[in-house]
Formats: sequence, structure tokens, C-alpha cells
Amino acid sequence: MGLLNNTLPDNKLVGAVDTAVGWGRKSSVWPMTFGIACCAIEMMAVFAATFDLDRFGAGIPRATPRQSDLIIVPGTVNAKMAVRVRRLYDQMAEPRYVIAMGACVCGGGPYVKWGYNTVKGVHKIIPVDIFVPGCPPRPEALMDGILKLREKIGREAVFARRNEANTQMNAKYDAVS
Amino acid sequence: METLIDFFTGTLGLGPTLALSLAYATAIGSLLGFITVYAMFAIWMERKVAAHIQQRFGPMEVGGWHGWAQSPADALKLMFKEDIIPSGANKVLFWIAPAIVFCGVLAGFIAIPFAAGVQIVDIDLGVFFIIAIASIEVIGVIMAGWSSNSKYSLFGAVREAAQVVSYELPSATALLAPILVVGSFKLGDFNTYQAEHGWIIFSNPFMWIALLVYFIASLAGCKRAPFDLPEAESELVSGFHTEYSGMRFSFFGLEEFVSMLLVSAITCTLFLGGYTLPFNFLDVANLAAPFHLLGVAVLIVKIFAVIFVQMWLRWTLPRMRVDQVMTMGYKYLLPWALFAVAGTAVWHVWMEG
Amino acid sequence: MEALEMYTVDDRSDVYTEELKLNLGPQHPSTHGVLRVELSMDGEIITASRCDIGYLHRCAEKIGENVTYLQYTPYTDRMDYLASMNNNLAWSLTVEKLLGVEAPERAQWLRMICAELNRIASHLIAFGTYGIDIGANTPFFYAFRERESIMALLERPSGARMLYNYIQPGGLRRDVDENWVTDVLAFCDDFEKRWAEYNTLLSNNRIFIGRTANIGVIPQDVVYACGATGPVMRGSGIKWDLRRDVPYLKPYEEVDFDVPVGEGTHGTLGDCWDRYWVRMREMMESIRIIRQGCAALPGGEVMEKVMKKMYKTPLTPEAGEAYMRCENPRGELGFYVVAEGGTSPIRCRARAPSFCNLSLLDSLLPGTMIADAVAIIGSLDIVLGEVDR
Amino acid sequence: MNEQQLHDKLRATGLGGIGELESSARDPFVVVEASVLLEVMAFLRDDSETAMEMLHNVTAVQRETGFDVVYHLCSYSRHHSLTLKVIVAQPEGEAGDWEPAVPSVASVYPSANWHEREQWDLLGVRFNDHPDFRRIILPEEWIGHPLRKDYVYPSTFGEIPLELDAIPLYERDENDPPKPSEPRPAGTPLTQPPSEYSTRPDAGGRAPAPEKKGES
Repeated sequence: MGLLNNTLPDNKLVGAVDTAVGWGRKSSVWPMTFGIACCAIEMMAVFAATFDLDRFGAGIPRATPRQSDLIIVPGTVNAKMAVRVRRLYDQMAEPRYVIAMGACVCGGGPYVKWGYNTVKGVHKIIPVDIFVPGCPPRPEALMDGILKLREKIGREAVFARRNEANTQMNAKYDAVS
Repeated sequence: METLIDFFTGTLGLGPTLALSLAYATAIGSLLGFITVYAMFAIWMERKVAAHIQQRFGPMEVGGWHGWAQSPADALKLMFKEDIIPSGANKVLFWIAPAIVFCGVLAGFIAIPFAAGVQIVDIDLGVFFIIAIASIEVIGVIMAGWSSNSKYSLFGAVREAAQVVSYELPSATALLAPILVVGSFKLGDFNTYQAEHGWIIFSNPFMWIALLVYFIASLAGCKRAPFDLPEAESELVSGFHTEYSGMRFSFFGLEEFVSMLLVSAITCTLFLGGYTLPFNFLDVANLAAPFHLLGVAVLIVKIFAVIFVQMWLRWTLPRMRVDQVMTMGYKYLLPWALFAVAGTAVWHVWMEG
Repeated sequence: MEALEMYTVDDRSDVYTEELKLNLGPQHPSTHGVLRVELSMDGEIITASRCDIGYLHRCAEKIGENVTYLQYTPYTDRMDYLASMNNNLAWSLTVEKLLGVEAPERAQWLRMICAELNRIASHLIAFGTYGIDIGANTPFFYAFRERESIMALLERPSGARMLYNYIQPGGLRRDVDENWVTDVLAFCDDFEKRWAEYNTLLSNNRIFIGRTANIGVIPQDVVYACGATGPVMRGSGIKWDLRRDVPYLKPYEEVDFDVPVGEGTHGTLGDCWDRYWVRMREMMESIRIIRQGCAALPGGEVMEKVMKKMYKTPLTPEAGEAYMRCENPRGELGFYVVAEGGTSPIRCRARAPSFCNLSLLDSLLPGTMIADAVAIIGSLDIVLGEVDR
Repeated sequence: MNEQQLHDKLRATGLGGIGELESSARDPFVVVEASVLLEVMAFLRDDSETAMEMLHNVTAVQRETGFDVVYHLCSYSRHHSLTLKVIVAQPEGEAGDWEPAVPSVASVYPSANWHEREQWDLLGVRFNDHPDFRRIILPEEWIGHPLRKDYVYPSTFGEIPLELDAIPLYERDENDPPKPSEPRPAGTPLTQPPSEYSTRPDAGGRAPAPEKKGES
């Protein structure tokens, strides 16, 4: 997609294709089976019967980074793990999204002061789309994060050149989420 | 097929060669269309069946009613996803493997009779043609696994090779039982036989063994649980397609469902009466011209019943280990298949002779 | 060990083969977190393995030396995050031992009920994820369904779904509401039916037994030598449970329960199936304990006035050291705390059961297949948060 | 047997270097000389009356005068336990990175293997004759032993930033790499007043609350 990304003029036809592709992307966000710590259990709860993330089409956890669209980083990333998280992110195919789940991943959490080897937020390592705070976040919070991500994906321009307003809106949205 | 050719030569007045090519193109085009629609539906169905077995709902939001648009959305996304070829991979093989896998399975469908006259070619050795052509898939899987330059992929490919080649034996042997009854390899003959004499499964008690053996062996052939060793998610990450992404990966996904369709179609045609109704209370094959297409619907309902059982098993049973799979194939299924064939032969000689 | 010898490698073959190095983890669906195992493979058979841990090291012991005794309770939650009540309990008992205080009776009984509920929740995860390891996805969803009810029960007094921080030195954070005990009993009735369902689905499945029986056999002397505890130890037929043998809470002396041990039902004693089955039966024993606990729950305060007064300032035990062992779902959790009179200890060591159980892995894997490796890792039921701390 | 009887039993073996039973702390312990540690352990394990089957835990404790290495032994058949301690005093004039050394007991109790590696990794206590002596939790390239009282917190590990205010990796300008920041001030006090806990270590206190903007 690299060549076409944001190169075409912003007209009705390109807009329609953008909408369709955006719909496809946002309706099938396959997360990666990737658990680090406590938050992974709540992430599993989101996939399980009570919360059932599959309702939004995001319920096929893929074990390999190549086939997944979303990496939920659930749990403290330390120095030893950060290298691996980075590599996993690099192995994912575009478009790829990152949800930082939990206080540790958002900014160090309880380990921010005395943690000599914890990374104070996974956004130091890989770019993050959505931050879901909490220790651990309730499953509802993670679901909300994924719904927010769906909104964000749906608004992405795949082919059309982003005009000024679009860029600003996205920037604003990024700042909020 | 003949109807189509007649239509092109007679009604449109085209030359025979052109008519033949056009007829095949139309037939294969509609087959492809059918398979695409089927695969979309089957993937959605798999997710729904899995979800309901697991006390969930499965896809609910995408497209409105019970997430019916889930599979098109997945397809759209995969189409526009980046296609990664790992740097250490053998590019040609990596590129061609999904196509071979898919084509091998697809080619099997040209011999399947969907209804009276709805069959692309009624090959003389139809049953063995399907078994043979579907095995091409193994080559594709091995290519995929080897060319990915990943150890997990290699494990998956080797497992696939061992497993599928081993399970060809019991499945082909089990199919000999209905062939003995009908006395023909032509798939069309099975339907005419069953329309006259009732379903083959009821023809003798040994046929149940043959059906069971073939069903289990066909599960292994489609890499369905409990025989999903080549992709064993908890052991080999994703097995032979670990390194595939985007559209190429979706071919492997489709292939699994299409081969499910193929083996279910064989099961239905050879054991469960093909497109005929139980006890033949409505002779579907000999209805007036457009209504004989009802047979397609009958067959599809049967196929989905078999596919549902496959899904049911997948979401209930644990996975077997590789040596257990081999043991099962050679030590249990093959002798039982031979027993079923011998039993059928003896039964029919005794009953009829 | 005889079962393992069927996979010996024939080295007389003149075919040139090479050892394959396979890296299992840290991101792998069945390493239960971020364990990494370097495997040397000869085809499907493992010839050597090397565990690599530390991908979830979160400096818990360093933090323990820097925060106060009460502030450390939430950090104990995050060690074995599947059984945080039990961790809280172990830490609280250690600090109580240092302080020389004891929780009031009602608090002790509630502690026992909460710890047992959490033990069930933890074993449910073990059951569900073990199913996934073996290739059956559905048990996981069934297990999570019941786990949600336990979480809802524990959320009511503690306010948290997973990391409760409810048991604290000297008692409990707050009392339970009046309907809680009734609801716990209702859950117990429900759970017994579900438990039978699990056995139909997974425990008695032929394929499951075929995959787990005779695999990963741990002899009793190896259990002692490697310091394995909990269900791993009991799976090898050693009838030892701290709750019964060294009761660390008074109610454990009064309630009546069995200690299930492995019996080699489907093969050798101490195989994966025995460990699994010990866990399954422990859930039912926990239900028994909870029932008796709910019946005998005394009234009164959950924290005494003396203790409440003590909390006005940070707890400052006198100089001394204490080692306290508790029976966690995964084995014996020991806290070793050295105080020198300040508001925080100078050493705060956690002897994690998963850490010791995992140290067995390298000796278990050689000779098995890669699918067995997954089954063995699952049957040890490790939590990486506790292994690395 | 209780601790006193166990101690008497140990004394009766005639091994030198076995100290008194110290019961000043909450849990009584026996101080043992490092030279006889292995013999004492082997005796405790093999004697039918002591029957200490399991080495439950190995801990090292840094004190101002040196290191204590603590062994918790317990018997599962006899229902008793004993705490052994080896005290390694810090020699005069040794710097902060001095590494104490005790014999490894992994040959007697294999469970000590990982425990000792962990103590080496986190506290820098050497265990002589250990079968596989390397770091266990932290990566091999890690510098220092973090549970030491004078441990200096690193600001980066390789490329990975470990500070709260570090620049994210993907936002760095490749032509202008940031200079490695100064290590944090050394030494964390043994006890920390709880009021300071909520403050950020590098901001010098609680960050001022953001000014509220006008009316909503």
C-alpha cells in the first residue's frame, strides 16, 4: 500500500473506496495472541464468553504477528521484553495498530519509580494508537478502547491525500485518545 | 454441461470450439462464484458455531443482522493488507504456493455432480481423480512451509506431508466400499444408483464403518481438528502459514474451507445419497427442466450438515499428537477400511449371489 | 521414565542430520506469558532445552525495600496475578508475624473463604488454558464463565476484579455485605454442576488422556530435589498440604477437607494428567471448605481497634526477620522479610512456587516431542509474574 | 523436632563452625561457617531424624557490615524446618562493588541452582562451584546488581529508554541522536518516608496541578 498511501486527490470516488476499505479494516481487527502480565488475563476475559469481543469482528486472535492487525500490549514491558515487543511490531503487516493496555504500558504504572528495568510506557518503543489506563483495566475499558480504535480506523484515509482539516482532526483525535 | 454447450451452439449459433470454451468458462466461473460465496458463508458459520458452542454470540455487529457481513469485511481488509515476503524466503515458491494449494482443491470440483446434469465433467475415474488432484495441495503446503524460511513453518509443512500422505490410504480404501456397491468410479453413477436403490449407507452394515473411516480420514486431509497438526496454533504458532500475511494468507484460509466442502461433497455423493432425497420420495433428478436444479439445494443442505459436524468436532475435541495421528492412521483406520471393503464384498456376494 | 524412552534418537543412521534450534517464546500462544525456552530439536523430538526467564521482571523485591509494609500489598497482588488473594494473605501473615499481631476471628474465616474462592478462579484458568494448550479451545470459555462469577463475588467486598488488595496486615480492608455469604453458597451449588461438565468435556476425553498420560513424569525424589510444591508435588503422590499440615490460618484446623494426590490413574504416577486431575479435585475441596466456612462464619470486626490505631502511622515492626509459607494455588509461597526497625524492610524476598516448579522444566523436556513440551509447560501451570517477580 | 533439638543434633555431629541458635529475631536461625556449609546440608538431608528433603529458599541479605546468605530448609516427612545462615563480612577497604562468595549447595540440593543464580543476578553474591553460573532474570548484558543498596538506576538499556521522560525511539532524529542522559543520583535510602512515595523521582516533587482553564 505504501505507494498509493495518501497520494490520490480527494474526490468522491476515492472517498467512496476509502470508506469501503475503512469499513473493512475497522470491522475485522484481528488482535495478536500476546500476553505479558496481569492485563493479559483481563484481555482473555474480553475474548471469553461474558464480554465476547468477536461480536465486533475482532475475535480471531492470530498467533503470528504477520496476520494480525492489532497488537494489544497487555502488561509491563521491561528492558528484556522491549526488544521483543519492538521486533513483533516490526513483523506486523501494515496497517497495524497498537493498544497500550494498563497503567504500566501507558506510563510505568506502579513500577514507575523503583522499577530499574521497566520501560515507562510502551510508547517509548512503538507508536501507540490507543491508551487504555487501569491496573488492570476492566474488560469494559478495553472494549471501549477497541471501539475507539474502530472509530479511528474508520476515519483513516487510505488512498486520498489527507487535506488539512482531516489531518487536524486526526491530530486532535490522537491527542484525546 | 451439454445443456450449456447446446445453448451456446444452438441458441446463440456459435462455433463448436468457441461454444465449448465459453461453456467451460461459464461453468468454472459460476463454480468460482459459488465457492467464494460458500467460503464467506462457511467462515461466518464457523465463527457462529464456535461461538455458540462456547456460549458466546460470535460476530454480531458488522453488517447488521448477526454480523452477516463479517466475512466480506475480513476479505476486504485482507485484500488491502500489506503483503510481506520475509527477506530469507524463496520468493518464487513463497509467491506461488498459495495458488497451488488453492488450485489443487478447486480442480476437484469439476467432477462433483451438484444435480442431474450440473456437473462440469463426469470423469470415468471421478472418485480417484478427486483424491489425486486434491493431493496437489500437499505440494503447495510443503512449498509454503519450506520457502518461508521459518522453523515453525517447516515443522508444519513436514507434519502436513506425513499426515496427508498417510491418510490418503485409509480414505481411498474406505471409498472402495461404495465403489464396490455401485460398480463404477463415475460420480454421476452414484447418484443414479442411489436414486434407484436408496442411499448407499443403508446398503450394508459395513458401509457405516467405511463412512466413519472416510470421515475421520477426510478430517485429517482437510487439517481439521483433532488433526490440525500442520497449523497447531498452540504448538507451531500458525504452522506452515506462519509467515504469510494479507491476501496470500487468505488463500490458505479459503483452502481449508473449500477442501471441507470437497470432502463433504464426496461424503454426501458416495454415502449419503448425493442430490437425492431420502427414500427418493421426490425424484429430484427426473423433475422438469429448471426444477432438477433443486438437487443442488438438496446436496448443499447435506453438505452443510456434514460440515457442521466437522465444526462441532473441531470446537469440542483436543488435538492429537503427531505420533498418535500416525498410529491412528496406520494401525486403526487402514485395517478398519480394509475390513469394511472386504465385508462389503462378502455381503454383496452373499446377498446377491 | 520408561514412557519417555520410546523416543530415543537412533544415532546409527548414516543420514546426515542437523540439530534444529527452536525458540519457543517469549511470544508464543502456549508459554503462559513470556517464558522463553530454547529447544534443540531432532525432528519432532527435543534433545535439549534451556529456559530463559526474566521477561516479566518487575523489580518487586527492590520495591519492597523502598515502600512501607502496607504499600507493598498491591505489589504482592501483581506477583501471582491469578491468585492475588492468596498472595495478599501470605504477605499479611508475614507482616503480622513480624508485628506479633493476629487478625480477628471473622477476618480469618473471611480470609479463608476468599483465598479458596481465588484458588478456584486460579485453577479454572489453569484448566482453561491447559485445554487450549492441548488444542481444545472450548474449555477455556467455560472456565472463564465461572471465573466471572467468582470475580463478581470478590469484587463486592474488594472493589477490584482481579488484583484485590483486600487482605491486609491485621485483618481485612472492609467487611462483606450481608448477602455475600448467600451468594457464595449459591455459586458453590452452581459450580458443582459445572465441574461435572468440565470432566465430560475435557478430563475424560480419550484424546486428552492420550496427550497427557505418561507425559512429563516427575518422580518423587525429583520433586524434593527441585523444590517443587503445590499440585506439582501432590501430582507425584506426595500427600502434603500446608493448609492441613502446618495450618497458617486457624479455620483450616477446624474445617474438614481432603488433600487430593495423584494416583497414576491413566499411566505413570506423576504425569501431566495426574497434576491436572489434582487441580480439578482441589477445586471441589475448595468448595467443601467454602461451604463449611460460610456455615461457621463468626460475627465481629474484621480489624481490631489496636490495629486500626497502628495504621495511623506507617507500620514499623521491630528488628527481626520472618519467613512465612502459605499454600498458594501453584504451591508454597514464602515471604522472607528482614526488618531493621524502619517503615520498610531491608530485604523482602518472595519464594515463588512457580519459580521453583519451572526449574524442573529443563530436566523434563529432553526426549519428549514438541507437542508434549506444550503439555508439560501447561501442566506445571506457571505464572510468569511470579517466576520473574 | 523443634529448632532447639535440631540444633543440638547438628552440634552432636562434631562439625566445627556451627554457631548458636539465634532466637533474637522472630524466626530462630543457626549461623554456619561457609567452610562446613555443604557438610551440614548433606547431614541434614541424609540423616533419618532430620530428613530435610527440601531446600525451600535461598536468600541473600545486604546489611551494612556485609552479606547474610539465608537457607530455609524443611522436612516434609518430619514436619519441621530450620533456617541456616552464612554471614560474609565485608572486608575493610573493599569498595561497593565487592562480591561476597559462598560455596554453592546445588550439588546437595538441585533446587538451589536457580535460587543461587537469582541471588547472583540481583545481589551479586558469588556461589562457587555452581554448575551453571550466569544471570537468570536480567539480560546477560546488564550492568550491576540492582538489589544492592547503592545501585545506580540506568537510564537506558542498549537502545531501550528506561526513563520516564525519555524521547520515544521512533521520534528520534537519526541524524541527531540524543546524548545519553546522566545516570540518576546514586543510592536509595534504606527506608523511604511514605509521603515521598507519590512524588516522581526525576521531577523533584509532585508536579504542579495544571491550571484550570476558564469556565466550561
